[in-house]
Amino acid sequence: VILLPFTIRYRQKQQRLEGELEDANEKISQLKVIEERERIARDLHDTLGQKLSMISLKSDLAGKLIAVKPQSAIKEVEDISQTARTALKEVREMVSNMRGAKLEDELVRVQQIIEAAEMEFHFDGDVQLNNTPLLVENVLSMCLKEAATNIVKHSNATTCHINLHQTQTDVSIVVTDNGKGIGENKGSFQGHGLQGMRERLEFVNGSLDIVSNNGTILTIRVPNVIKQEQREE
Amino acid sequence: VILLPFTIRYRQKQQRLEGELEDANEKISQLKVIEERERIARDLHDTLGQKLSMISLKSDLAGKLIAVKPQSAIKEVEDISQTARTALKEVREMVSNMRGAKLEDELVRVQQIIEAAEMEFHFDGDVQLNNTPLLVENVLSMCLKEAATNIVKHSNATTCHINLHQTQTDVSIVVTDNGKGIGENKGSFQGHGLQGMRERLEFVNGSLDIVSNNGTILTIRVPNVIKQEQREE
Amino acid sequence: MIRIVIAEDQRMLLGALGTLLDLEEDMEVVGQATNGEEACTLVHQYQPDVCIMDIEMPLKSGLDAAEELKDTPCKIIILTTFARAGYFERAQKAGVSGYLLKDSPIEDLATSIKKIMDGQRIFAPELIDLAYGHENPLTDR
Ligand SMILES: Nc1ncnc2c1ncn2[C@@H]1O[C@H](COP(=O)(O)OP(=O)(O)OP(=O)(O)O)[C@@H](O)[C@H]1O
Ligand SMILES: Nc1ncnc2c1ncn2[C@@H]1O[C@H](COP(=O)(O)OP(=O)(O)OP(=O)(O)O)[C@@H](O)[C@H]1O
Ligand SMILES: [Mg+2]
Ligand SMILES: [Mg+2]
Ligand SMILES: [Mg+2]
Repeated sequence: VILLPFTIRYRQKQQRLEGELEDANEKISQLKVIEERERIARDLHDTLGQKLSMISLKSDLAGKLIAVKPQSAIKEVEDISQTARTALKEVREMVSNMRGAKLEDELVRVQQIIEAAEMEFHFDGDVQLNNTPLLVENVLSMCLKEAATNIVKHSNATTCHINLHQTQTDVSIVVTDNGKGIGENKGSFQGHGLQGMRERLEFVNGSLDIVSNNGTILTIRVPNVIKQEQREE
Repeated sequence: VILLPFTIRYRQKQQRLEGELEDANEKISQLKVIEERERIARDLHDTLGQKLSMISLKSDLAGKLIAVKPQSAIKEVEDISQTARTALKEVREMVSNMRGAKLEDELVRVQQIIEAAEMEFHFDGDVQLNNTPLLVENVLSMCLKEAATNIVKHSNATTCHINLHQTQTDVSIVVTDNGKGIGENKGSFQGHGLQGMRERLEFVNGSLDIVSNNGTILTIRVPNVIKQEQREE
Repeated sequence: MIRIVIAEDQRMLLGALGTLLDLEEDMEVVGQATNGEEACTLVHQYQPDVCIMDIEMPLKSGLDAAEELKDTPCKIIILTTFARAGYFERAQKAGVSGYLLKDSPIEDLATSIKKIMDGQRIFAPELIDLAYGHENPLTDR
């Protein structure tokens, strides 16, 4: 008999809790959507707006040059083509799914990409990152995706191995393919992929090593610094 | 002593509940963001993807035609220029739609609506919101628009005053007209305008007060809570 | 000669793509369709080696058309711009030989067409995206 009031009180509290959390839930969702939309709008404006303006100017210019300086016209038209492709690539990256942010999800996608190209995929390690801040995880995901894209596009390999190794202080990912190797031009990259990887890794104090030896071995390494700093405090 | 186990059980259940709801919360938020990206990607695909792909192909084509068929090349380049301009216009529209309604812009529009109905317009306060989250700003803009629309449609007033007052913790907007007043039917709204305002305001913990006294006085109030909560975290 | 049918509802794009592929020495564009239904009709009529298809088109989507043409000897190449959840999976099920970027440089597209004629399958990694609710094969290990 004494028990009853408590039970009821708890039950009521529980229901209130449920209600409150659901409301919060709804609000947060909406806010995130608005924030996301704002962010995309800003990016779109910056990346696309500028490139489209350039294309329209360059096409006017090319039109005038065709009759008088055909060689320069060809150059302008090539720029236009390149700009349009870069713009599309940027937009693609921008809207590419946020699942890409989590390493675990990116690995699933990478497996698909590799297997769709009829290569064998092997993974070794624990996909759950323990100490890694989200920003660093995002960078790792981006690097992994670019590495896999390169293997499919350039390597002619038949297998791709991914090894993820974690210690208290850092995370390393080794991506190995048995393809034709990255060759001498690895220093002077024509594309932006490897360059982009390097830049983003530097930003989180990470590093990228490239070895060409019966295929290509990319070693991506990042420290778990941020967490450590917190611990030292 | 007998009570304890029950209390503990309930507490545990409560904690589990809390945890579960938080997880759900996070998942829903993420899903909504993904949905939003999909939606944006779809818009981009329909408008921009098509145009940018076309630009890249047509510039390839123009490049090949310049030497052999300069007249056709000029035609291609003109198409490119036209397409880039259209795309730029679309980007602008898309970006401005995505940005949501800024209160500042809404006020300009409201002034136009009121003055077009040959009423006097007075504004008092600072249009730059300091602490207000975007979602809340969108709600305020929507309310202001509806209030002004109602004045033009129903009030027969000759003046409209808008007063915006901000404190650290909340924002209030008072919209006053000198018309016939909102009358008894203010409780049982026939339209959806006032009802919609109430609902959206409730959603952001705001309120709507209606006073009929030699015209109508609407007081819209919202707290700046959401931003503050986020900061504390 | 590789004989090609192209299906694309954007006429300017269709025109540019048609002219560009016709300019390739060993390729001939034998038909151009502006919707998926027409694409199927032209493939049955001309029996081309390759049909290059957009996805989003009136009357019948490129993916529906690809499914319908699955058992014909004609190789299907889908051209699209953005990854969209579930599309790649459907394309795979429809047995398409290529799933490529619409904005690939024409040289790349021509190279891919030749490789596909040699029996390869080519998918642009940029376009591969999982369907939502897809099971996570890594956690099963
Ligand atoms: N796994 C690999 N095997 C063989 N060659 C590779 C591999 N990865 C990269 N390369 C070579 O290195 C070059 C540079 O790669 P990078 O990713 O920087 O540019 P890209 O892939 O050509 O263009 P982008 O990434 O900007 O689309 C490639 O063009 C390719 O020649
Ligand atoms: N400023 C005002 N002055 C006088 N009457 C008003 C005023 N604002 C609203 N009303 C009265 O209150 C009613 C309800 O307004 P509400 O905005 O909810 O609906 P509505 O304007 O009629 O329709 P809707 O907004 O859905 O187009 C109006 O029909 C009108 O009679
Ligand atoms: Mg690359
Ligand atoms: Mg109204
Ligand atoms: Mg289409």
